[in-house]
Amino acid sequence: MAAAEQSTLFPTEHTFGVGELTASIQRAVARAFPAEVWVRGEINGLRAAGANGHLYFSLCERNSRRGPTSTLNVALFRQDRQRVEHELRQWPDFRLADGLEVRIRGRVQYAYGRVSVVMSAVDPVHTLGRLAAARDRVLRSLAADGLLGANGALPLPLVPLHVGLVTSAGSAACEDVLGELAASGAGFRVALADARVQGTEAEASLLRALAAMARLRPDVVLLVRGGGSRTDLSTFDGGRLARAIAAMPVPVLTGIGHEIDTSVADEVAHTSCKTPTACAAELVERVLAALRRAETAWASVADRSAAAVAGADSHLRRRADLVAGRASGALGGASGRLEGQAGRLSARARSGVTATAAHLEGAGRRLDPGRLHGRLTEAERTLVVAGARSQRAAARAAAAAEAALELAGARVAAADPARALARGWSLTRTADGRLVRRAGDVAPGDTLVTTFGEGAARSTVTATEPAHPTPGARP
Amino acid sequence: MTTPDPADSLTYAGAIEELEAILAELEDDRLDVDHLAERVGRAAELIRLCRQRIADTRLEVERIVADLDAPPGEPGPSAGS
Amino acid sequence: MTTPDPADSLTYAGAIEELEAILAELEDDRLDVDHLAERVGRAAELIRLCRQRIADTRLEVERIVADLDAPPGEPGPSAGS
Amino acid sequence: MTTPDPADSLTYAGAIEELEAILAELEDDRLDVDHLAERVGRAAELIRLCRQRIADTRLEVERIVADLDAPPGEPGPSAGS
Amino acid sequence: MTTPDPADSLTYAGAIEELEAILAELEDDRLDVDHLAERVGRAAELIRLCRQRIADTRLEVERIVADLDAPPGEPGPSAGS
Amino acid sequence: MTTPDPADSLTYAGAIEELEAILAELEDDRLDVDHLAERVGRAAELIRLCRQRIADTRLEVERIVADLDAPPGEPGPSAGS
Amino acid sequence: MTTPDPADSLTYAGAIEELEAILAELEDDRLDVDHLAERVGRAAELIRLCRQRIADTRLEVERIVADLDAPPGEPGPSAGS
Repeated sequence: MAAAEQSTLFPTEHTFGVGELTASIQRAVARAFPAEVWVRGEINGLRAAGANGHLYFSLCERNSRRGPTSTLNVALFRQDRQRVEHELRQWPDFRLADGLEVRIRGRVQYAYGRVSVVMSAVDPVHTLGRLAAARDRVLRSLAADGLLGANGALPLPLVPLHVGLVTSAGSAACEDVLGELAASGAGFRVALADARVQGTEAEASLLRALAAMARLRPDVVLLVRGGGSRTDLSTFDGGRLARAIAAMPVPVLTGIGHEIDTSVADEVAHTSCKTPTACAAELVERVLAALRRAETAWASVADRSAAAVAGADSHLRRRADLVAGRASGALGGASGRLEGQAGRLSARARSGVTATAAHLEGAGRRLDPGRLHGRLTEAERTLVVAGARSQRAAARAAAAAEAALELAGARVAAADPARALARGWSLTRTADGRLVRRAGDVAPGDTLVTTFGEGAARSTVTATEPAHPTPGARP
Repeated sequence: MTTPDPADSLTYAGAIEELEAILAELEDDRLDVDHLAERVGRAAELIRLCRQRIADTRLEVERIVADLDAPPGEPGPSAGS
Repeated sequence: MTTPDPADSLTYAGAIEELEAILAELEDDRLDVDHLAERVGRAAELIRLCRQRIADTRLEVERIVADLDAPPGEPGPSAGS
Repeated sequence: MTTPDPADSLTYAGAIEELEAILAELEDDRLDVDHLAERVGRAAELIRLCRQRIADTRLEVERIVADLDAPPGEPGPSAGS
Repeated sequence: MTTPDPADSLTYAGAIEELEAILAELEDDRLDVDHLAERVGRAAELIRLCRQRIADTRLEVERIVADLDAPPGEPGPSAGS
Repeated sequence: MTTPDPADSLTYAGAIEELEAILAELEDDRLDVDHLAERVGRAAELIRLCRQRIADTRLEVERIVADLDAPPGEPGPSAGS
Repeated sequence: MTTPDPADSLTYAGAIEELEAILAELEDDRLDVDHLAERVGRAAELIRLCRQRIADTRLEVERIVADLDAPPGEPGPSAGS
């Protein structure tokens, strides 16, 4: 700007009146830029439309982060603005915002001492495409460094009551979060780090806030910003912020923009919620869930203990019934066994008597008259034999006696003198009957009577002779 | 049978013994004729005695056994003896 | 055959023992005709005695068993004995 | 059959044991008729005793169970025993 | 045969004895013929007697045995003797 | 049946264990009648003890739950205990 | 927050865990009546602790002033407050 002012100091010969020159510049500019042109640059110094409905900002081109090097004033007058805004309705991700590179069409004009562009249209595709490309680059770089899931890997405490809140203090998003947390009734403690969430200072401010949170180490950090266009939220696509989030020692929950936005910060955060309220609601829900879990457990403990008591009671009742039943069963069993024994006793006593009686009758049958008769018949037979024996013996004895008698008879017969007479021997006697044995027994003249086997003869001795022994003369 | 008195006083066993002795005598040939008939007669008497005894015993046994087989509780024919 | 007094004092077991001894005797080959009838008579007496004992026992057992089968708590006919 | 005193001092188990012993005796083939009635009588007495025991125990158990079913805190009829 | 009387009074044993004595005498040489004849006569008489006795005894035995074989209870033919 | 002292020193678990043991005993056929009533009595005593324990525990649990549901900051009736 | 020392030394998560362990015990039927009241008492104490931790306070907001002038990433002096 300073150079531009100097350049107007050189002409000296002809000196324009201001109006003349101004008009001349106006004509020159008009000639140089007879039609509207497209120009691209970063929006800077965008202010909300004033009462007249006109919108002013400047476009600049940066060579470094230290600041713009070229700027161009842009005016969007009310009618154009309304038209542009109407056209942009189909591009909800797009909104004019500081720091956003845009491609706009307008008429170059010189007015009020400045060259400015009266904007008539904007090319949202240009901006969004660049943003998308930049965002992709960052995401690839984070992925390459393994940072995308780093924060998400941190455990979110069961009861994240100590909350680090990084946002623009007093913003609607901030109030939404605090309101949601307060409404929960849970005892949240919020450490609020104010940060710019938009514009060129936003990134540095957010990085400082995150650094402070990293030192504080709350249970969780909420990084929230109210709704806006993608272009409003381009800060949250930045690589430095993403890396800072990835490096946070506590889980970072993001609630950036409105529902359809997904920034790089969302991608790298532990959890991304659609809105700040949703982010706070997530925490509230987590805490309340933990409380519900405890309450549920407690309710179950209460129910279960009541049930346990009831269960013990009914178990005990069943035991009592079992005691009664089993005792009765045992008695029934004992009674059954006893009656069985009684039955055995009856049966056995009767069968024992019967068996004994049968045994006795068996013994009685051994007293067999037939057999005894047989034995007696045998004895009778022995008697018959004895009779026969005696008969035989008697016969034999008689025969023997007879035989002996025959023998004696024979001997008697042998001695009978009649037998000698029969053989021829004879007997001589004297007349007086004396037996004459020798010659000397008689004298001549004696009368002799001689007996023969048959008959006898009388004779007289005439002579005697002396004895001459002769054999066989003896008898 | 003819001289019941001495026979009755004899036991069957004694009778058999005497009978055996007589048989032994008879079979021994020492017996003279004078006693032969008498011995044989004695043997016959003993045999007859024994037969009688057997017959008596047979009757007695039959009676006893019959009594035993009679229905119990109803005295047999000899229960009163 | 009928000398009840000593028989009564006999046990059944003693009676059976004596009966068995008599039966063994009777089955012995040495038949003693003199004592046969007396032995048979004794055996019959023993049998009769044993029968009586068995009958008595049977009655007694039946009575006991009937008592046992009587409804409990109601004394049987012999409960008072 | 009726000597209650020694029976009363018997345990149920003892009574059953004696009963089984008698049953075993009765199942022995050498049944002693002399003692049969006496043994059967003893067994019947034991059975009667055991029946009584069972009945008494049943009553006792029923009383205990009834006490148990009585409303708690209100002593059963036997609580004072 | 001729003098039955004295013979009848003789026992068979006495007769045999006398016969034996006569036989011994007969063998004595000193016996003269007269005595011899007389002795022989006596011996013959004795022998005759004995024969008679034997015959009688045989008859008697047969009669006894026949009596024995007669049906018991029916007196034999000599029952009346 | 009423000997509270030893019962009081029993834990509920111990009482239940003993009760189960008694139930097992009751199922066993070898439990004789002599001990049945005694066992059932002991079981009844244990059941009564357990009932008391259950009632006490029920009250205690109810009190704890009621205390908790009382308005916070305002101590329940037993909070001072 | 008002209470007790032992409760304070417990983390909320530890309290929930212990509470759930008690529940598991109860659901496992391992808990007998003897310990029931004691466990329920402990559970009550734990739930009381949880309630206090979560519900007993209002929202507290503390403002952290990050030093806007400090270079990003370098801790500001007020970060520790």
